[in-house]
Amino acid sequence: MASMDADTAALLREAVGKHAERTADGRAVRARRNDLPGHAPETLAVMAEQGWLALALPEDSGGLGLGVSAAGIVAEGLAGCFTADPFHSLFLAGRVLVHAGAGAELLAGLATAEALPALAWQENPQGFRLAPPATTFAAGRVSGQKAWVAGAAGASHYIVSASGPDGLALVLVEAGISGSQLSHDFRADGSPTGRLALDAAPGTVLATGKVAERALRAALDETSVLVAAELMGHVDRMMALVIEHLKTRRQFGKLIGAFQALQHRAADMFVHQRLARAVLDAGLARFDELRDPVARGMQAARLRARLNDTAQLVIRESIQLFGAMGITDENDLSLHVKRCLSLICWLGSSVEQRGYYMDLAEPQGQAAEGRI
Amino acid sequence: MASMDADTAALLREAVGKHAERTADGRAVRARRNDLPGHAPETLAVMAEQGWLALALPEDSGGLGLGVSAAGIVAEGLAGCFTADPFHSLFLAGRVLVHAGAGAELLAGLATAEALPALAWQENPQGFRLAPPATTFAAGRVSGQKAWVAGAAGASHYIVSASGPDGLALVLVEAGISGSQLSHDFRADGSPTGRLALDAAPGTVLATGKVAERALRAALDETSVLVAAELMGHVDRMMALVIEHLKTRRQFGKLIGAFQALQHRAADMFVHQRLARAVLDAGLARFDELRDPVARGMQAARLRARLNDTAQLVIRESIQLFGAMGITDENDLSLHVKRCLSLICWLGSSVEQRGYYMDLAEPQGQAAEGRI
Amino acid sequence: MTDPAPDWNAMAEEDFRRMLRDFIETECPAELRHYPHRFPADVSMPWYRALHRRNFIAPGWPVEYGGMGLRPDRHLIFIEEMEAAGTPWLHDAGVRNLGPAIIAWGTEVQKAHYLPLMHSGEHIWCQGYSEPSAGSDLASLQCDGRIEGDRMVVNGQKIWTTSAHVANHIFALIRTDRTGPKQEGISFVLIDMGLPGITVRPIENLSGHPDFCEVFFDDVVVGTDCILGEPNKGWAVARSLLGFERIWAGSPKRAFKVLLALRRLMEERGLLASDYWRDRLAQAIFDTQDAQDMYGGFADLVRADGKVGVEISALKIWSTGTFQRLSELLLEAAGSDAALAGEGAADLLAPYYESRAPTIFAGTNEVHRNILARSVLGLPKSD
Amino acid sequence: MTDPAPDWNAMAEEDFRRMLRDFIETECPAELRHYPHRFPADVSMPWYRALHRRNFIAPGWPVEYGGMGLRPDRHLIFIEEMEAAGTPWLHDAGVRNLGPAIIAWGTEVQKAHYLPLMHSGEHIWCQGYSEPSAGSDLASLQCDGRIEGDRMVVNGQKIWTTSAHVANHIFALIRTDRTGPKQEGISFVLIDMGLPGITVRPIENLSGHPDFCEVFFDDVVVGTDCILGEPNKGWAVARSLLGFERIWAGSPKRAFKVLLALRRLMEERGLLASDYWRDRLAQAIFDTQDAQDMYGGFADLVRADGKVGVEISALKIWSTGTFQRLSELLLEAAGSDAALAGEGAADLLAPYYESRAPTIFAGTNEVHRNILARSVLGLPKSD
Repeated sequence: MASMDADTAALLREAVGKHAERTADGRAVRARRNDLPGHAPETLAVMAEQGWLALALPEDSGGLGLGVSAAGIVAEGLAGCFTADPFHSLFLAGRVLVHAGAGAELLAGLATAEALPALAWQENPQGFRLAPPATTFAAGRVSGQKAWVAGAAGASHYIVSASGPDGLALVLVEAGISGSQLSHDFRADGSPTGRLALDAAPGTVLATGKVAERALRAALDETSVLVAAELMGHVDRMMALVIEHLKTRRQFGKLIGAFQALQHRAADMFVHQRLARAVLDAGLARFDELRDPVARGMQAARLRARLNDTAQLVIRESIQLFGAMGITDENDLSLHVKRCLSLICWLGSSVEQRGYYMDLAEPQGQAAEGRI
Repeated sequence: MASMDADTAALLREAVGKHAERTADGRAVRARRNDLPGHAPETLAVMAEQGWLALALPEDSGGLGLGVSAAGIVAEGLAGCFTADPFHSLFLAGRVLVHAGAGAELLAGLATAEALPALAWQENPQGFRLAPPATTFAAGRVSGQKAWVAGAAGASHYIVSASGPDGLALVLVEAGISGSQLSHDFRADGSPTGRLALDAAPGTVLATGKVAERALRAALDETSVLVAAELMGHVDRMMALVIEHLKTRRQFGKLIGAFQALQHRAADMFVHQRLARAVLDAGLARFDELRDPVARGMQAARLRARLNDTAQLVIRESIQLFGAMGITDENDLSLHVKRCLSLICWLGSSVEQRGYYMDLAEPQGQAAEGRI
Repeated sequence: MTDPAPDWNAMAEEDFRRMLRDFIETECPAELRHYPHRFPADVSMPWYRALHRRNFIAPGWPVEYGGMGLRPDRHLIFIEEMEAAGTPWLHDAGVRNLGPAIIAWGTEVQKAHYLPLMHSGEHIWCQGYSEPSAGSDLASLQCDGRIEGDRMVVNGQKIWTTSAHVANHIFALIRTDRTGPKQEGISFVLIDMGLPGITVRPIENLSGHPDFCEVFFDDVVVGTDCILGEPNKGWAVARSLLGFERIWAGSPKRAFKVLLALRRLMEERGLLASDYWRDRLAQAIFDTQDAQDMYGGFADLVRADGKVGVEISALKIWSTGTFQRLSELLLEAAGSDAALAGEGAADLLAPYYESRAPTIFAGTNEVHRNILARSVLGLPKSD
Repeated sequence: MTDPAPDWNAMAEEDFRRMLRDFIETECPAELRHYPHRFPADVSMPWYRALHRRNFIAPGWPVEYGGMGLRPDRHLIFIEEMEAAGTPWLHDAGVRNLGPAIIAWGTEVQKAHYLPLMHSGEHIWCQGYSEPSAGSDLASLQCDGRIEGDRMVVNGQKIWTTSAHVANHIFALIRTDRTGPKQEGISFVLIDMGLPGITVRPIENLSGHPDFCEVFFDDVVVGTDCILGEPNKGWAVARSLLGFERIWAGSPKRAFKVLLALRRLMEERGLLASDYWRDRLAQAIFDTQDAQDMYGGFADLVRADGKVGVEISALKIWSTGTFQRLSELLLEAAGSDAALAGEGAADLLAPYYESRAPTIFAGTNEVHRNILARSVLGLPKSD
């Protein structure tokens, strides 16, 4: 993947920003809660039209062949309209296909939103460090239970991870086919997440063994980074809201932002915001260059853990500094809060990221180099 | 053991306070650093004379038969002269003998400071959860290495934990006997801690098996609580110093204690100080009543972890609020800081205490009762 | 009010606990248990009435008013058993806060009128203190009461009024004099919410369950016999009530409830095989049990001389912070389940949302830090 | 100053690192390595001179003054290699802080005189800013300089002057005019400590190693040609130097050094078999590497336009806090060994003690929070 030059990046950021501003309607976002498909009807068309779905697809699949950092710009910008859905799930499905070197037709459809694949990989709530799935694949049939399937609502296909005769298999299953049953949970922000029950559902193999393992791991890492980018967008917006509040709300005869104790709390929030920004920017740039999957995994884990933790801290402090207004759903802060709560635990909570990092770090080898 | 009535407790507190005030000479404390035996020459005589060494010994050994809470008053009060040494190590040795039901003669001598036993139990730096010692006992001879032996300087006897034919053995070894070699490390506060090398040193058995195990565990838990009591004394004194500093130091044209950000830091320190006080008071009272060794262990672990953590926090914040004056050794704050650093990691750091607590907690049984 | 009550304080602790458990088992329907929000009043009313019948509705009131006369430590046991059994939260600002104030400040007529109706649940009360421009800075409240002879005309607005949407009475701080310093000229007024001119607008909170409201007064007319304590001296009444409020606000019971959920979750998930999670659980246990020790210490002080000093702010800060930290740990331990909006006891987000308000209400923790700095530590005025 | 230097910035990173490692291997005696305090100047002088000979003493200076002209990112690599090899800390306030200031503000005479002597180590400098009543509030300094023609008579006291007991020169902020606002009327003065009237009293610090001193001036006479920049405009010189100081103050290198010690300790002790310690180590790694990302970002800004904005306070707060947290974690991981005063690299207390000062010096972290609140976030003045 290539990095984007600065001018193109700026144009992309501007385009996403405009879309976000146009669609940042808190009332509409609230009205769509706990309903399918979890995003505004026109969203998919815009994403396809603007080429955002094609950013990280290879050029021979109608994509732009750009890096994760380009997709990160989109994810971050979409925080401005309170959610990036269904951007992450389509990116995840696309990237797993790219890494598996399979599903060329599907990829072409994905770039134009004509095909809407969803990756069904997760079986237990702490699954990010990946164990062989309990879902099985044999003789062209998949059976098992998947949950937390992002983008399941409205999906045209599922890409299902399963244990098969040749180790891990990535299996393509058509949505709605007999033997598959889809239900939905709703997340804190009211967006749906699928539960998929497969009972001898027919499927075709996309990849197996090491190729499948690497493709799955790589796509999860990359999408986890995108989630981090969206979190950054929410962090910036929560900070802006709370600083504005501190500059306008009066108590005890003065602006509350003039109270030094609150100033220092805000300053500490800024330290974390600034740190997260530095880590995200450096991490995304590095992600476009790093080839070694272990190094990519370590970079992704560290970046994601930082953004998770920063978001959690900024949520906590923002609500507190807003006071009672911070706990109303009528305040737009709540839309960012709930979105962050929906994202933080998806594709790796911080404790999972730290465990994953240590799995990869091979302590002996790294320390011998005097580096970590 | 009996609890002390309130009047007697107040008298004891007053007596310790007077001794501490009389001997709170920072210059003398500094001059004694990294030297043996690590306490002022008259200290032992005072402790014996005042009956402090006899507080928690049974009445038939010339003791007062009081509880840990009485000894806690002494330990806490001695923080006023910067160190309770050698109070803890003599208490530890005494209590292990009491619980083992052995060494009656030694106990009688201990009450008057004529015998000065030291318990040599520790072999590795994270040993508080107790494993069978590598030190061995066979045919009347002990061999092995012990470290962090408090009170080793000037000890008349060592009580050595060893693995013997009947499981754990507590073995009495005379100080200076052939086959024993003592050296010293110095702790952060300049007080000595012994390293004892035993090579077929002759010793007599005090207790073995379950009796020895229970005696060792009980004495360690009780002494760990005393350490917590001393930490409380240091916390109160560090707080007093820093609050005084905030009320007298001027910067930017006003008393620094008038800066709200510092006020809130001080308030948070107070929250922890007050919490630690509540936990210590309730814990010491409970300790005099609880009989079940598991419940005593859990109570000790929780109490000790709180005091460790509070001391660590108050050190960190006190130094910061003092500014550059906080990092000079010329400030008496440093004497409390260094003493706390010497104590926090002895007889169980917080992480060891938490592990020990969970070992004891038997999750299933406790949770079924709806209590923890 | 029924049979003469035994001396609950004198009963052996285990008997007292068993008695409560039996009572709950008999009277509290299983479907009302372990629910993380307050129910609408009619749903929880059978349970309220059962408590009323047995004189268990006001554990802290003196026996002569139908209370249990519990000492604070015994009161804590009462709460523990209720929480362990997951009995529903009630709209009980009346019995909890107002009752003691009426007992302390009320005329005999007020006591005779209000206390039984509060005890029986006919009067459900909410507390009208905060206003849009008077949150932390409560003394700057503006809600206006114009006294005309033996009546008062109330105009203005209250906000963050918990349970106002289900209450039929409100006790409110109303400015009845504007000539003196801002703490003076405030009256403590008992108002029937069925009076003309009162409108209530529920405010949706993070958890999606309305729990607090705006209350608007538009030329509401009440008699001056609705003033509790002396006119213009309402600040003293409100302050005296803050004592009770603060020990409640500092109760570790909510943290304890999350701790039980956390332990359950960790056991179900097998997380306790990992010493990372064992350590985190131990920290959570210590933080909560230590809060109980501190709570117990303050309860002892109350028992000794009926008062809590300003140090109680430390308890409020610690307990509400612990509740918040534990709710975050619960989400951390839940992994991807943490994002899911569940139902009832399975709603892992509920403790997270609910733990946001206590650090803000009953005096923000920042206000309590100011109190500690100034009144306990004696630091100089920060202006 | 010797051979013309190659373009270190253009060299492949790995070659640059290897070159440095070879140099250190050859020139830095093993017994000077991994020592946690500064040595007396004479002990570390051979290493200083070796750096001087190779023109490695001032990696950040332009090449024409004997520097290496390193870009900040490359400068960081330089520091990394030095730290990884445990080369001794030097008394280098001169090359690090004063050098760039002389290059920016000095007359040609001052440059020609001071820079080579600083480079060779003949002049060892210390920085005299703080005074007993002017710590965080530096602008209120009182140390008096009475200008009489072409000479100045200095009277007063400095405190917390790092390395003053080994330095032979001091650059000091001296009040030369008392008529204007307190930031004005300050001069930046270069003083030979051999002059009559100067006394130095080392202050023992927590680690037991004197690292800072009090410096007393009693009718010390210097020439006005010792003023750097214009008289009474010393505040501007000091501020310009703060940019360098702040990027140094925010360097994660000390945290990184503790991280290496921590990892070594955990491996030796077998702690990494426990997922509790694995998690703690991962947190420590993330906090430090993230600090390096932030440091690198600010270094890029410096490279782009030679300036760092006020946001750099965030880096200082984070890096010094991380250094402190890691030093505490090291003690936690060491168990009972944590109490023992060790020697050299085995002294686990040394990082703990050393990590106390950086949150206080170079502007306390509280002062940096004020800066962030006011200058970055634009919050209203707090008075």
